[in-house]
Amino acid sequence: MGLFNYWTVIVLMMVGFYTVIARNNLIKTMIGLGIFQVSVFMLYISMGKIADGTAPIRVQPSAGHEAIYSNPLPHVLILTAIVVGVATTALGLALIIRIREAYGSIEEDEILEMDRNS
Amino acid sequence: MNLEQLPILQVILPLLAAPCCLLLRRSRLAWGFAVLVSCSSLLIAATQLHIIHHSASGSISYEIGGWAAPWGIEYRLDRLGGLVLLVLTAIAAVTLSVARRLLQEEVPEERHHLFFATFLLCLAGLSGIVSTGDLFNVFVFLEIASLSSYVLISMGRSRRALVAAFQYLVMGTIGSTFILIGIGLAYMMTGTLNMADLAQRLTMTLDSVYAEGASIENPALPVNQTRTILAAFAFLTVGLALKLALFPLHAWLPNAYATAPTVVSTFLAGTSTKVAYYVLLRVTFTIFGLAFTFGQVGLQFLLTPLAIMAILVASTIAIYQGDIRRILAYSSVAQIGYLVLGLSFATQAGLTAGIVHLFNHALMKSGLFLVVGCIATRQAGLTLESIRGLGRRMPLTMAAFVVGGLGLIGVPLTSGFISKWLLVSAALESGRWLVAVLVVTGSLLAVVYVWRVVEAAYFLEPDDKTTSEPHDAPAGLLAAAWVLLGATLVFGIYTDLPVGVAREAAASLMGVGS
Amino acid sequence: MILLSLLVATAVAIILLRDLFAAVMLSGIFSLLSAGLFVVMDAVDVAFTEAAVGAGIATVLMLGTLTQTSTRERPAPRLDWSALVVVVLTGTALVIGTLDMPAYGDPTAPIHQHVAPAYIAQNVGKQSGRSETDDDDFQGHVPNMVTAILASYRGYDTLGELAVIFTAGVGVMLLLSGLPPTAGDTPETNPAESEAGVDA
Amino acid sequence: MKKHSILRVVAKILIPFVLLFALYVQFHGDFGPGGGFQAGVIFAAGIILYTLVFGLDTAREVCPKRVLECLVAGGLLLYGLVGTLGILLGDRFLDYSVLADHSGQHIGILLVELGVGVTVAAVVVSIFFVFVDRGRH
Repeated sequence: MGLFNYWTVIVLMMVGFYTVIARNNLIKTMIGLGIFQVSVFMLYISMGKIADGTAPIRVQPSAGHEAIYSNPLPHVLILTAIVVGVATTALGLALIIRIREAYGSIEEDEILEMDRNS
Repeated sequence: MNLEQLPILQVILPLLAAPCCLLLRRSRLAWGFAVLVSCSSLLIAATQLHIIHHSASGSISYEIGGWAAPWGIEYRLDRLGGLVLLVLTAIAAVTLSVARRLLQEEVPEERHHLFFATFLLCLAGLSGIVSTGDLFNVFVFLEIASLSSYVLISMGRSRRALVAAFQYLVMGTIGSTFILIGIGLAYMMTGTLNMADLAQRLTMTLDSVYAEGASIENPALPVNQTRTILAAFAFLTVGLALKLALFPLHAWLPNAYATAPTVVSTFLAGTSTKVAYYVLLRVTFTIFGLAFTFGQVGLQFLLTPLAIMAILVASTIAIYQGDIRRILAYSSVAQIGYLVLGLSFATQAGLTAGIVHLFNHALMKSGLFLVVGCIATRQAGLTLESIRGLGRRMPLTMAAFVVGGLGLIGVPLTSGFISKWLLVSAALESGRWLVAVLVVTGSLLAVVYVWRVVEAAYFLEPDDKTTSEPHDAPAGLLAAAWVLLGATLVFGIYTDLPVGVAREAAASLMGVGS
Repeated sequence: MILLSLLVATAVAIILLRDLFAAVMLSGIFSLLSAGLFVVMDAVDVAFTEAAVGAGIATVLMLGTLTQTSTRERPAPRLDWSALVVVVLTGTALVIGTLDMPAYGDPTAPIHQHVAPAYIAQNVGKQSGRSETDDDDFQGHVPNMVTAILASYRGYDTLGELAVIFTAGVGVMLLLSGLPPTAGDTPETNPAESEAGVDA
Repeated sequence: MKKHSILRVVAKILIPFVLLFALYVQFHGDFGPGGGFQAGVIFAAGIILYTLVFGLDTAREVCPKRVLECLVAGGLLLYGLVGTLGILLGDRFLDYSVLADHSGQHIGILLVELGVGVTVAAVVVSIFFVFVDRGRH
């Protein structure tokens, strides 16, 4: 595999990033943000993987030799990051609902247009 | 319980006070509790700075959970952190003590307790960022601070606040995701998240961080010369620049500060970008080190022009704004330019100037936004037209504004003068006379935008001359604004606290890198 | 490999789709696929969480939002060149960054040498990194190393994480509960919408 | 959905198992995958299912707003309290070794995971309620 795994993850990341900065629709922006973040999680988890390793849950050592565990630390970091990600999504969506109530639109350029005119 | 528990108390006190606020439910109770907590935080911060400043090592460390670093998370505070914490908690305490009065017009009373809970979370997040010595912990507390500031900003009265908060949320999340990528890449090549440990392992050679027998092309290469670390540094810096609102990534800041409730702009204007600047100092000096940041990468060649652009462009934009809050917000973008300029000199004098300016500008800008809050209690409009003749109607309030404005310009006897003077002499000392000239030009631009407000308040006649008898803001509010702005006068004359501490902080930052 | 290409296909489909309802559904599928990928990479806890959060909570909330906004994206956006330049630059920086990385799955990589081995070793009974007391705390009672690190070694991060959740909860309550719609303009409601999603 | 009796019956059978599974994940997190966060989300999913089938008002009766708010705060406070015990008993914040002689870490982990689970479940349910409630107006 070499670095191929990382490169695919980077492609995913950039697809998400593009959606965030190019899209006009607020919900699409949030979806893009989600893809961007999940791909960063993949970057972390990829680095923790050890070839022929197993999940970092201790098993009874069989015949005196210890199993190889994948690195648990990136997993812990990403668990935290996932939670942060969903918290951001929830807040963003709540803001979108309020924006829609106040402006009647969820397209960013229309909203900015209304602000300029008022 | 003894003094060695202080570093953790500094952060968990506001953090755990937040759920208590939620349970208290009553606006007055929650407010009283929040004020109590923020005042204790201020006390803790002052004690900590005192301990650090008089200790031999110049830093204190606290191992959370009893796990030694780098296995556990370590809190590590030095003079710089102590100074930032002091100004952060001072502004929080002053702002919170007048928050209830300011909120009356802006947030319905039955949700004040939620507002105070969010405010305390923001304080906890910002203090956590400053105190921690663990890079991933920075990310977690950065998110607490950011999420709570998105919420706080969206509480503004106009619907624009919602859009501003959403834009800030998107930009801020991009910033923190970049920071997360940067942390990941740095972790990948070093295996550690502790800042001190990271700094040490970055200078080791590749064959000593890999296992024995690994197939590496160039075993003698130091870790910090790999392209992975270069990318890590780039992502961390760009992410922090977004959070810092460094030109040209500042787009979120003016809208956010101009539409947020005045309590919130008062607090955030003095703290959130300052804390981002603090993290930038940590990353560039403590973790990656002087030689890497300014020798190998040459960050100064990027930061110096950006900082100067920030000063000149943002000041010019500020001149053309019609709303006081937008003038102050663009002025903040310009002041961030001064901060970063000090950093980009990579000299002890430049750093000292940056740190002193962090301290002074935090007080000034919070004070000025508080004055805006004072004005807002007496009249609805905050445009230059609507404040005409305000100098006579609210004499003490506008006098406070003038004091703050003079500080922004950098007139002698204000603390703003001290930091500008340090910055200019740092520039001249290292032979950057052009930069020095541009800094002075920036001050002249500040004269223009401050003058426009002063002119409107004192020299232009209001359209209706009906309400001309003096009617200042409520005494408590006014006193709070004068406390912050008076402090800038005091520190303009007695310079020991900010300058003395900053000089030693700068020395230790420079020492780590060399 | 198959998972990765499916992920890329889903992501591209999401940005091309104009129908927001379908896009939200696909983003749920994206989360499920990535959870699968996490299992392949031995991160079972992460996979569990991603499936519950990404495919569950986030999708439910997105659908809840859609019922209150609109399900169609306004057709217009062409290729945004400035955004594309930024994205390509960022991507290039990352790819350059990968060139000096340890290869995927390499057991000799730096992160497997420092800090993490102590976590793994301690969990199987040995001592290291303990600052003062000397009792053997874990004694094999917590075989899931992720839980041990999450709740003990880096328990403070988890407290921070909980505070983030708490912030989001308080924030959403502040934003949405009980208030009448924002003062200012009353929304012009669009009748042709909200046919999809959660039915309360 | 109040008329679909099949849905109601299936949901009534299903929901206890969902909640039970959440408790399993909660208290088994130290042995297998899972822990407070995942358990909280699953528990919340059970309540969300209940809300979808029986309506928001019925669900509000099961989990009143007041109780939810207390739980949201309570979980975080429980975590903080366990941590603070470390300070009060003369050690560091979040040091669980002080909780018991030998299995202090184990007890500490279970307690803080419980705190996580409570807050997460309560926050997710409150957010969902608020979203749905907003949609009805």
